[in-house]
Amino acid sequence: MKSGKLIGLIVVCVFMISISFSFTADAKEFKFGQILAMTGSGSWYGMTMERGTGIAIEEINAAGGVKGYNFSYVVEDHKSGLTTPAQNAFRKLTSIDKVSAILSSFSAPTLSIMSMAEQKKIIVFNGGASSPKLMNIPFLHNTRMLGDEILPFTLKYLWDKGYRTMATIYANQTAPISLNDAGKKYWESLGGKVVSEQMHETGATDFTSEASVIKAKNPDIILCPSTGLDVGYVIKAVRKMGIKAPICGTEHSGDMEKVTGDASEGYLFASEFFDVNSDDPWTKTFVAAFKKKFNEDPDFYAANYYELTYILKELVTRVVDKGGDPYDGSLLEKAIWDNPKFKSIYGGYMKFKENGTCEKPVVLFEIKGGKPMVIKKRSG
Amino acid sequence: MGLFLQLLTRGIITGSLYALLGVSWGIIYNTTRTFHFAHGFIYTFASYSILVFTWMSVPLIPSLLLGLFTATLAGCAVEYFAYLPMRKKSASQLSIFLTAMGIMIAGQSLIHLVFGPDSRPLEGFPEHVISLGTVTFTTVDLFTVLLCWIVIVCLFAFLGHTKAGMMIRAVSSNPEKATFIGIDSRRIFVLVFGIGSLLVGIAAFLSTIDKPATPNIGLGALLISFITVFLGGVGRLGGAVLGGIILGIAESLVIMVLPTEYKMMVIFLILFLVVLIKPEGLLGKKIA
Amino acid sequence: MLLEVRNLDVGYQGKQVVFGASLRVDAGEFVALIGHNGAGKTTLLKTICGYLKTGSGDVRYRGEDIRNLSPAVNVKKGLVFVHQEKSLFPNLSVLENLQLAAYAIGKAYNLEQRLKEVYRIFPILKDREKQMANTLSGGQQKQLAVGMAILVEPQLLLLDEPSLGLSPNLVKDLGNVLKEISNMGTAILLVEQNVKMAISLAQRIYVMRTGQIILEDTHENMMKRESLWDLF
Amino acid sequence: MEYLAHTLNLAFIFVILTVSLNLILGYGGMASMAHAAFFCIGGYISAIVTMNLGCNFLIGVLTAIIATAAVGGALSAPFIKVQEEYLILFTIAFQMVVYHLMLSLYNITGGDSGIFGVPAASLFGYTADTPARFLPFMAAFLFIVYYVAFKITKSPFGRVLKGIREDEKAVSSLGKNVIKFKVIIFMVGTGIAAGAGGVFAHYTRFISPTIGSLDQSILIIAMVVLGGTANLGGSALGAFLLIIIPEVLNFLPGASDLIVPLRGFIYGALLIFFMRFRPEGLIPEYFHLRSRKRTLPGARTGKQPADDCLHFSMTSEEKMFNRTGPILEVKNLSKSFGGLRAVDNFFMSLDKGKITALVGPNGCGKTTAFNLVTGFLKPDKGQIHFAGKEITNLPAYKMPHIGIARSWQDIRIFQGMTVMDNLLLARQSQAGESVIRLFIMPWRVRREEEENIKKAFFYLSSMGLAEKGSEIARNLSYAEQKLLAIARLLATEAEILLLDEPSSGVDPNWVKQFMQIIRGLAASGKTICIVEHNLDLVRGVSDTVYFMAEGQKIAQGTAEQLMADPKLGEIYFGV
Repeated sequence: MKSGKLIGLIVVCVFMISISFSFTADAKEFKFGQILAMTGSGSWYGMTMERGTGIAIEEINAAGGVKGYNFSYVVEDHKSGLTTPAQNAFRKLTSIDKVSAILSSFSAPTLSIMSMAEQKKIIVFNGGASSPKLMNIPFLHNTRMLGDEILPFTLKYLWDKGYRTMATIYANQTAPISLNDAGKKYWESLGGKVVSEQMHETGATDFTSEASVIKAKNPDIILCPSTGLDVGYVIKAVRKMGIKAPICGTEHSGDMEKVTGDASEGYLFASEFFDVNSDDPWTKTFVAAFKKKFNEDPDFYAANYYELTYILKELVTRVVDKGGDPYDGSLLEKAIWDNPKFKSIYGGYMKFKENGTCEKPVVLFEIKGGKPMVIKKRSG
Repeated sequence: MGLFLQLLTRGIITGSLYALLGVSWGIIYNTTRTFHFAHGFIYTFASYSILVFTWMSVPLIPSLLLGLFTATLAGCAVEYFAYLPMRKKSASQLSIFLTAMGIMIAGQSLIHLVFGPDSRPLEGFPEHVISLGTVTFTTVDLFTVLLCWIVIVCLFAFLGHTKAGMMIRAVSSNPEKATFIGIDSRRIFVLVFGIGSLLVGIAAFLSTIDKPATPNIGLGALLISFITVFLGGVGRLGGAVLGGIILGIAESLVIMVLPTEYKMMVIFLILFLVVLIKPEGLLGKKIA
Repeated sequence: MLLEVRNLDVGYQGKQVVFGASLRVDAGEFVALIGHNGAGKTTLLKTICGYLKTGSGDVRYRGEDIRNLSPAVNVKKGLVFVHQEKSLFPNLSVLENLQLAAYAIGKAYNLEQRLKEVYRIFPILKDREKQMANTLSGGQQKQLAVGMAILVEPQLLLLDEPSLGLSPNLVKDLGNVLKEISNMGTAILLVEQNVKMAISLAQRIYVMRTGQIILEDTHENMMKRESLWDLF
Repeated sequence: MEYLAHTLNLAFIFVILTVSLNLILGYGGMASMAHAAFFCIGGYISAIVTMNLGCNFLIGVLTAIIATAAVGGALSAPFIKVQEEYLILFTIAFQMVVYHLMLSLYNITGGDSGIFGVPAASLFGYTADTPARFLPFMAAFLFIVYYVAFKITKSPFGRVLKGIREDEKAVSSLGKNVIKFKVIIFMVGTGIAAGAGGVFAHYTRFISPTIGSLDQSILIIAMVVLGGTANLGGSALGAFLLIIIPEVLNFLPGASDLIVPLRGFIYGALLIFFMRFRPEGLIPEYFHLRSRKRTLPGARTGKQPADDCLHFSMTSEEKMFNRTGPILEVKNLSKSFGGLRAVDNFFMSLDKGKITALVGPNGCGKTTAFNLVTGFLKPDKGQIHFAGKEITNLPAYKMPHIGIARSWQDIRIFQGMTVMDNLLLARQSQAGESVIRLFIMPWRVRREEEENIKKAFFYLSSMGLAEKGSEIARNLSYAEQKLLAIARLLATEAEILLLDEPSSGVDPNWVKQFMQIIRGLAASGKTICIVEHNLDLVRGVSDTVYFMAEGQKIAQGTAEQLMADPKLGEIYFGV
């Protein structure tokens, strides 16, 4: 033991000392942290989110930074939803990189750092997860609307088209579970009937037996509020079983399209409206920059993190204008409430709400010809 | 009844693929008694090799063959360069297992590094829905089942009727005697790793038609592979086939009695109970 | 001289089992090695065939030093070892067991011819050709094991207690078969606990006790002994 | 610095986990793939208890330890008997079932988002709400765990575990219930893991199923194997390295979408590298910076082995049997394997203070009869009486306790242990073999240990091995190892000694010495039964010889009588 622990301790100390010298924040730099899914099953999300942030930073720095501060970020990996790596990342970001703001994603990793964030007054933004558990937590702000607020929009549309029975299939995660409850309640309040409810394992890929059950119940519509690739596999399985009923949900991504292929045709989902073909000049420059760099259209996750970077820029501006230090997270937090309306990449403005969520324009999409097409809009 | 038949059909389709995965791992484990955790990496590797060839505009069938070939080589290389030297040093099962895990982690990361985390679908395979009464499946399902069984039958024919097959069976049933009659077990081991990797490559191909490849697909395939083998019975390749079918059907039918979120758990619960009650597996011989 | 062992010491797992053993087998000769349990007979055989590599001393086969060769190589040189137990492949049929013995050598054999020869000596194997080896009775399994060995036309056959677990009748049959094999010109080194059988068959007998060869004598002299008790 | 403190806390938690897994894996010899599951269960229990009852975190952690250890105990009892690879499988299955349950029982566990806002650890008004403030708690917990683990592994209990890893059968032949020891060490290991989970939950103030996944279990195993099994220091080093390496890799410069998978690659490659070139771990079990020697009481006084070493004093317990006539009687004993009747209607009686030999051709059933009498096989039929009491179905490990001990043909001494430990392991009813008594009455354990060392030294001296007490058994010559085996047998202080082929593998001189020893033993009142092929030995020592063939006793008499019978010669030397 003696030898083992000694060697271990020496290793730790040497390495800690060496890094503490080499990694102190530059005074003229505003550095913030990101804790994203860089590896594991959700690594596609991490990639697209980081792309959004990266483009924003390039633009901001090209324009001379903010009040003399150059922007930069450090990305850490929560390995697609693991909490210990998220906590390690938090400790590293706050004590080595000395950040005061963190962009995070996924609900479990985000939740796992919030006790510490509150204590250390670090402002945390989540632009990915949409779990109701993320509401009403000090220092946490979500720039995604909660699905519960979005889902009725879709369901009403389908109700009006004359569909009456619904089957649901959703992942055993907090957000899908609450979405399923909300969707079910709303559908029943309209007078509809839920003929089958199935909860599935997160990350499963074979849903044909679940689809068989749905087929046997012959519902008018299918609700799948799962996230990630799960939705893609569900859609694929449902179509594979020859079920023609419309499928609706809350999630859509380019990666998911690769799973479904043609099967996603007709899939309906309501979401914050990010329109790549928008006439809004800001949106246009972002889409063009993204396309130039990555040779594909940005999705709304990229847009969310791009937007978040600009929100941070605005907050830093407000703090510095008042003579404050942007490395004080509580100042950033206060600065939000100076004016909770921020310019949005979605066009127009978005507004932070007291409960930690936000208001954004919502839109109902349908996949037509492999692309999401807007069929109904609701402004933020 | 309609639902039951439909679920049974699904179970058989999944089960066929599981059976193929099972024999691919089983032939390696039965012969070499190596807990080949890196099998999952070979699975991912095979998927990506096939994909890479299709991206180079090689037609589907030649891509498949080239991809399988590289996967086979990779499997042999793992045995020859990683396990064999350790076995020579008579390393413990556990340290071989950890080496295999190292290969799995490093390999998976390497694929991520080269190809990124995106889902990569294998395109160009026609998929049509076929309905027979209440039972629905697709052309891909049909192809999967057929190919799985053709491959499994070929494997058994190979093991049963060729010199090499006989030697493999000999080494797996009595390695010591095999040495005494002049069989070089090291070469047989490499051969067996090649065959197992070829088979898992075929399984990977069949799943990639249906589900896009990502760097992480290997672990799930690996879990199924060895659960199938231990369920059916170690030392009996037929056991792996039976185990695969049972697992596939159980996974599909369980939905009729239990909430679906317990589906994955049921697989492990079955394994748990089998190891508890009949640790030698369904077809295995009693352990002394 | 076909096989010559000189001053062989063998030990494993920290204990020495064979102490300075020397023996020889001439071409076509039938030699027996007897001794009680744990005397080191099997260890000696396993060392000769190349399975055990520890220890020191000289093992020469046809004048060549084979101390560093593996059993797989020695088999190809005509030095064949037949195990006490586990001497066949339980999940292979009788025919496959025999075929495999031929394939493993790698030489081109007139397999049909050799099979006929084996079946002539062990007719029961022909009847059981398609049966799995593990379904054979104990006696038949021994026959198969010896059959596999003689299929490859060995020059020297190392037999490790073939009579173990056989009924007296079967032991007698086995003795006759060994005699026949020996008459065909194959040299045999037989390790036996069934002392009477070994003495009656072999031309020369070595007696081993606690790791040492304590006595070497001819068939005739051994047969003349009044009591065997004092050998043990 | 906070990050340093956090990394240290994390490393400490993993040191605790590896130390506890090492108790199970390294010392208990059981590869558990479910350690992270127990860790996570502990975290949940502590979080739920403290949040619902509002009690101090210590109560939560204690509840977690006790409840999880109970679960571990119940779970381990059936699976401990299966082989290693099935054990891996069984624990993987358990791990996966627990993990999925934690995700699915979201009403209790919060599902994937876990439980947020677990109360911070506080004690006497000191609240550990930052990593630095938590460090003292963590260090204290680590110290306690390390102390417990150290104490256990260095105790008579640990000695038995070590013996079990070397040779389970030999340990049961010395009167230890192998299963019980394994279950207890499993419970201790899982209990500590659960405690770590509880502490971790209060440290991070959050608990979710992701810390209880299979990956985590594998990581912990990797740490133990990397560091070196059955070496507590190795565990600590392994944990430190595998926690620190990824953190160091965090500082690699470069584009993050490349660097993150690159980290994974380097981690995997390091694992391969370590396993390839140091498969026994960085600090293997027998790694010592300085060689240490235990001073033995006899060695201190320089006392030479007594000349009258073969005269053994009798303890009061032995006097109970101080009578003549048959002491062990076997009637009607039968045992079949498949169709083979290995032992068939076998009768035998051993007389007090006499030497009985069992002889017969190979496969006649001697060893089976021997195993039946010593409890290693269960008879199909028949009775065994010892001093008038029926002991027919008594398990093997209870035999030495009542006064019947056996030796093994292949000696089965514990090669990796010291000579002295070999003997100490043979002593019966040691308080130090109970984990609880180890901690609540250390004085008694210490006193007993001193007593046992004296006794052990006496028996060692009697075999002329007094000077070898601190040597590792495998360094002894084979003849000395055989003597050690006898000394170990004597150290059980059993009344009846059953010796299985004691003369195999040794030279005639040794046999002569040995004959003297057992004659001396018989003279001192021990009852002895030997199974033997060496007829010199049989002739030289035995009072009565049983001749067995085909599972039955076919003759009985003195050696000379039997060897004069030509019919027996026929049977013995074959046809």
